[in-house]
Amino acid sequence: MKKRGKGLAVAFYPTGLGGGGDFSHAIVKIKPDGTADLIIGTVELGQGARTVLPQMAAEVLGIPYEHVRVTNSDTDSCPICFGTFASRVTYFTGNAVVQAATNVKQMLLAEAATLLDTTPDTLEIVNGIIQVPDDPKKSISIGDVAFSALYVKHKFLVGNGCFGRAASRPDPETGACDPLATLAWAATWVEVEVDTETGVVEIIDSKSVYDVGKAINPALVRGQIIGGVAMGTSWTLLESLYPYYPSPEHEARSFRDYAIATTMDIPTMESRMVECLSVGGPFGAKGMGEMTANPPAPAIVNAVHDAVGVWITKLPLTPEKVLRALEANGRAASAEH
Amino acid sequence: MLNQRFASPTDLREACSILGQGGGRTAILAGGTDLMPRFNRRRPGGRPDLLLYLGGLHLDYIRVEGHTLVIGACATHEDIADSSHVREHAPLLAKACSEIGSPAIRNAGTIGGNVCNRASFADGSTALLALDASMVIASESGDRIMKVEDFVTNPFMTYLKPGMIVKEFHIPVMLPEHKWGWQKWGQRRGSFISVTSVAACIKIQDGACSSARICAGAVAPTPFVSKTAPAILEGRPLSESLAEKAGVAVSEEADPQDDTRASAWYRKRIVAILVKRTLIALA
Amino acid sequence: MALLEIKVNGAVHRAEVGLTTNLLEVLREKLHIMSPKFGCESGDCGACSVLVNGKLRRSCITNALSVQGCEITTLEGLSEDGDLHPLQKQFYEKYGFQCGFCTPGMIMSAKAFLDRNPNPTDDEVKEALAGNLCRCTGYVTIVDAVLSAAKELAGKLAGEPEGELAGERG
Amino acid sequence: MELKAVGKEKRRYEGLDHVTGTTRYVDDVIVPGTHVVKALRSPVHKGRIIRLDTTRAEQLPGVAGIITAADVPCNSYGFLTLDQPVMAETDVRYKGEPIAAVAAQTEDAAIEAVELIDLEIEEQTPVFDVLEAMKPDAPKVRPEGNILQIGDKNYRSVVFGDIERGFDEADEVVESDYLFPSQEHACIETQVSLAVPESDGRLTIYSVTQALYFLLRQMNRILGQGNDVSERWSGRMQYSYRGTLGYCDIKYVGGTVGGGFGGKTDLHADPITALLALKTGKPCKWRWTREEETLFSTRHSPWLMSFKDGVKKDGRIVAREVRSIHDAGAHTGMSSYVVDKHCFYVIGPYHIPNVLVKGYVVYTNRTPTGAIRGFGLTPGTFASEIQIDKVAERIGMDPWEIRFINAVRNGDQLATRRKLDSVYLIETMQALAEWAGVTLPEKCARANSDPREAEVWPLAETMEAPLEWTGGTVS
Repeated sequence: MKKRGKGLAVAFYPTGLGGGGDFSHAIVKIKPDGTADLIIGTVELGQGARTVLPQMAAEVLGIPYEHVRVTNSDTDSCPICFGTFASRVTYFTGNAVVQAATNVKQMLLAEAATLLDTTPDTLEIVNGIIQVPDDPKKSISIGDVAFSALYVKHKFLVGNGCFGRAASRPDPETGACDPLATLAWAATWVEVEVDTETGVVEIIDSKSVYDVGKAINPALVRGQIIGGVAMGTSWTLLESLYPYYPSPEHEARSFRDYAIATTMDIPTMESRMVECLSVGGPFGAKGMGEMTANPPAPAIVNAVHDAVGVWITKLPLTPEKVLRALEANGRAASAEH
Repeated sequence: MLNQRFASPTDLREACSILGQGGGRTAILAGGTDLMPRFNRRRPGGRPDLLLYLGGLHLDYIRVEGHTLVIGACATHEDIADSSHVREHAPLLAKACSEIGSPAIRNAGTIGGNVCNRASFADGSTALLALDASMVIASESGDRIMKVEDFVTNPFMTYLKPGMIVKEFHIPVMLPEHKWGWQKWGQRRGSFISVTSVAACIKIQDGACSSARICAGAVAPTPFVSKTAPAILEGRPLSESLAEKAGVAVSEEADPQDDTRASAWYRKRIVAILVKRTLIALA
Repeated sequence: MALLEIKVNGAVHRAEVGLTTNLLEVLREKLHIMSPKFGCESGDCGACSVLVNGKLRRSCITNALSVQGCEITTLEGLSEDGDLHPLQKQFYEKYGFQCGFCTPGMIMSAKAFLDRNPNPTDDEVKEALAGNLCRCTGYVTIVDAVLSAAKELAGKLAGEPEGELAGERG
Repeated sequence: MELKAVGKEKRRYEGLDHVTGTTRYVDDVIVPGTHVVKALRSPVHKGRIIRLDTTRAEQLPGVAGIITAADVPCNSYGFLTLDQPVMAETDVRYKGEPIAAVAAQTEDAAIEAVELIDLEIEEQTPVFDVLEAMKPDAPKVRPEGNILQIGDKNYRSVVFGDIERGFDEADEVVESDYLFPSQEHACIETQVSLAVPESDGRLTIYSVTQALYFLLRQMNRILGQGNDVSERWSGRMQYSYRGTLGYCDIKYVGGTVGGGFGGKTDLHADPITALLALKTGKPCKWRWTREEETLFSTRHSPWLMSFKDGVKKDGRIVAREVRSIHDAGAHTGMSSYVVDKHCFYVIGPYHIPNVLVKGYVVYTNRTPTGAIRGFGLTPGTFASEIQIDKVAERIGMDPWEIRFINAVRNGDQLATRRKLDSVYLIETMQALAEWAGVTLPEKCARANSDPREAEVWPLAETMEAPLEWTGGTVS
């Protein structure tokens, strides 16, 4: 028999290292053609750091995203980033990038003000042009300003940015500490179908809503959500390195034994974002890359309970566990009667 | 190292002769889907002195000879799944082969390799057993024919002696009164290795089951043909309760092991259910 | 050791290879064709997928000497005259990758599939790519990209004007 | 102001490289003369090395050099607790622990050389079950004991309010145990490290790391140049090849990685390639096989969690007690840090006035565990979110309603006393309910994350912990 059930789970996730003390630097320099170099020590894992960070630099500088080139290759050329982990890059490195871009923007405006015979506070940058609003005669391109600064005044237009948090050691008795920069929020709703004969659980539908603060690049945020839900679902239904834990017997050793989800194992996963801006994050952004893998497991377990009345509290939620639980339940039920 | 040899003969007898000369370790390469991962582990001394490649022998034919479907040992899973001959005369095999691994694996892996590697979960073997297929084994002195059932009984030793090559498989073509079913279950849905597979081929005459070959894979050291299911099914019309009994019978014959993919306990359960479901679908 | 001669992306290459050398080693280490990736060397992840005489194969479990004289196509051979193949374009535009490591194999699998089935359903695409593992994306954008590429290829065959690739990195 | 670049769906910066296969990952870097690295790994879960002789292996043609523990200047590293050797000294604590490593001209020679290393190990009784390991008479995984000491306790404690009083106030008490198993990151790219000695005496390390500077610091210490290298290793400083190898003498190259998820946060291959490169003067590359990656790279630790909740009939959870046991494997790695993070958040996004959490780091003879996506919160969220459904079931309440009743709001404190801002849980749930077609009870539909009135909830004493922005120094 097939039975359906629905399950809810919510989650929150902190941005930044668990004990604080982490920081990131950024360097933005303006080249004489008006493009910018963004230099960071942040590793790109695929989540899109090398995309969202130049987006922020472009926004601050008033130049197109395509005019920012990123270097993040090595420890000789790049300033420190603590690391691509702890859902921290968008927030921490992002803040450093905003700061660096703001610094170099101030230099640009000061140079431009001299050239345009005005003061920096009268100027704005729109699409690479520094201008006095409503006075078309008073405008100059960033490239011309940078060229003049470099080749006429011999000034190197480079801005530094640094952002970090103080380390926060927990109180040994109470654990009191301030371990986070901001929190992101999530809620997931899953519908499953359980085959009571085989114990096989099929996910019929999965809807997730994530508060991510400001989504710097909504397509990449969606990628993180879908990818995370897929990973969390795969963990839940398929994965354990020690299938007979705590025994080390039959430990998985290859992709043949250690089955991760394929295209055909991914259920329909829908996601939406809500944006509650963070305090202190760049443009109000929050870190959300890691948390997306967390709600699926409890939501699926709760949905299975809703469907067939058994709690699977040990992952992975294999058909065997469901079947054993159903049988134990059946035995208990018949004993009661 | 110096004397290592890659041989790619174009004549079957020549291939047998090369193999028969012996001397050192020999491996036979067809699609490579099982053999190459083993070589890739690069265990010291794991490399053969002679690697005989069958690709030049053109054993990838599929044809119908009278009431027999003949499939060359080097036909790939994709060749078989795609063949109109197989789909018409042994659709069970086409179905089983169409679900082995992923497209790239099916493009390389061969039916001969699937049988010769004697994996407990070899879907090709399980299907061929249900179809009561025979296989032709070539040697320098000529061909001999044997039942696939007699070939796959031992998970550790091969019937092939030096100088022998599996040439082709002979499958009796299905008649209108034959019905077939195939089900496999694994950890996941895409590109998976059978944790349990069931192949069934039954004959219905006058509304009753007149013969039944029910096979199970991955629940014993080798795929096997159920010895107890026919007695339960034969002479009676297929019904749900009969299907369930047959499932229990096959499950009792099964001798699975715990492994990374599933426990023996679960394999015993699932094989009974798969047999039941396969038969109900045929009723 | 034996001499292997293969044609890769239209160019003839020769290399000395061992008895058990796999095609992936030849492509990467001897010919320095780097798009096929090392992921598992057991045929299970698909990152090394290439076409051998037009058929999809795992180069890591393909014996190099068994493809003597064959034509091999890797991702490097997909774009013509510097133009992106519609699959490449759609993977780019639909965000059909994150870390990019599985992408060459994924695109080659999709290419082999669309060559046989130019008008696929969602489920058929999933089935065709089931042997290519991706840990980042959850596959949704990948399937989307393949379906879009199929549409674009169908449009090309029908002689529709090609869409401009908007801005190099826009 | 209207945003022009931020908030827009810009294409991925390196997207064209990815779809044309031209992205250069570490495995795609070619340096002429590169030697292949292979390691001899422990064949047993626990044992003592009786004999280790590399003489025969060194004589094999093509072998450029072999290193063992004796070649490591400072053979102990870690994130906070420095207890993991690059290669085992005498005690082997998990199956697969590196014991020696070879650099050779070809892969064949490297594999054969590993085979020729003469190793004798006295096998000892391992322990795998954390509950067994915690018993006083259990076989010792580590000489310090099987439970990590955190201050004067053998667990991390988080205490908020008065747990006894909380349970006294409760109408119902719900208890349950949870197991979160061990998982592999399963990046498609395995660990790869290429260390190249440069002509100016520097060392370039091409690495798949997620954190270039993070590893640079650890490598610096292993190579004997950290300020904090203890006396214990001073005798080995002679092995600091090429004179001083300081912070500035290592250049980490990376930045492009084929999947991370935490699996490339810990040190894996770099110390061994670096030491071999320094010893042999050759570029040395080690690419882990999928089997090595699956069996011996860091993984998600298994977690055993016991929850005890006190709840009132109106749905308010008034007490939560959690005991979590983290199966660290054989070395500490990031375990103490991950247990901290777990303990800070295991209560979930709920306002619970009385809390007691104890988190244990327990050693077993398994592959060491490490960072993974969700770092301690994944198991915590798993257990906490099932637990709250169980609590709801006990008091006959809807799973949505109980979450609304207990959801944190702006101005609430976590158990760590941090006061919260930009809280949006209630609104996030409302958005989901509306989308999923779930009709919420009136009071849930009208709720929001505005600060609650202080008298409604008995708050424990408040410790203000404002954010402090640093100017770039590490404290």
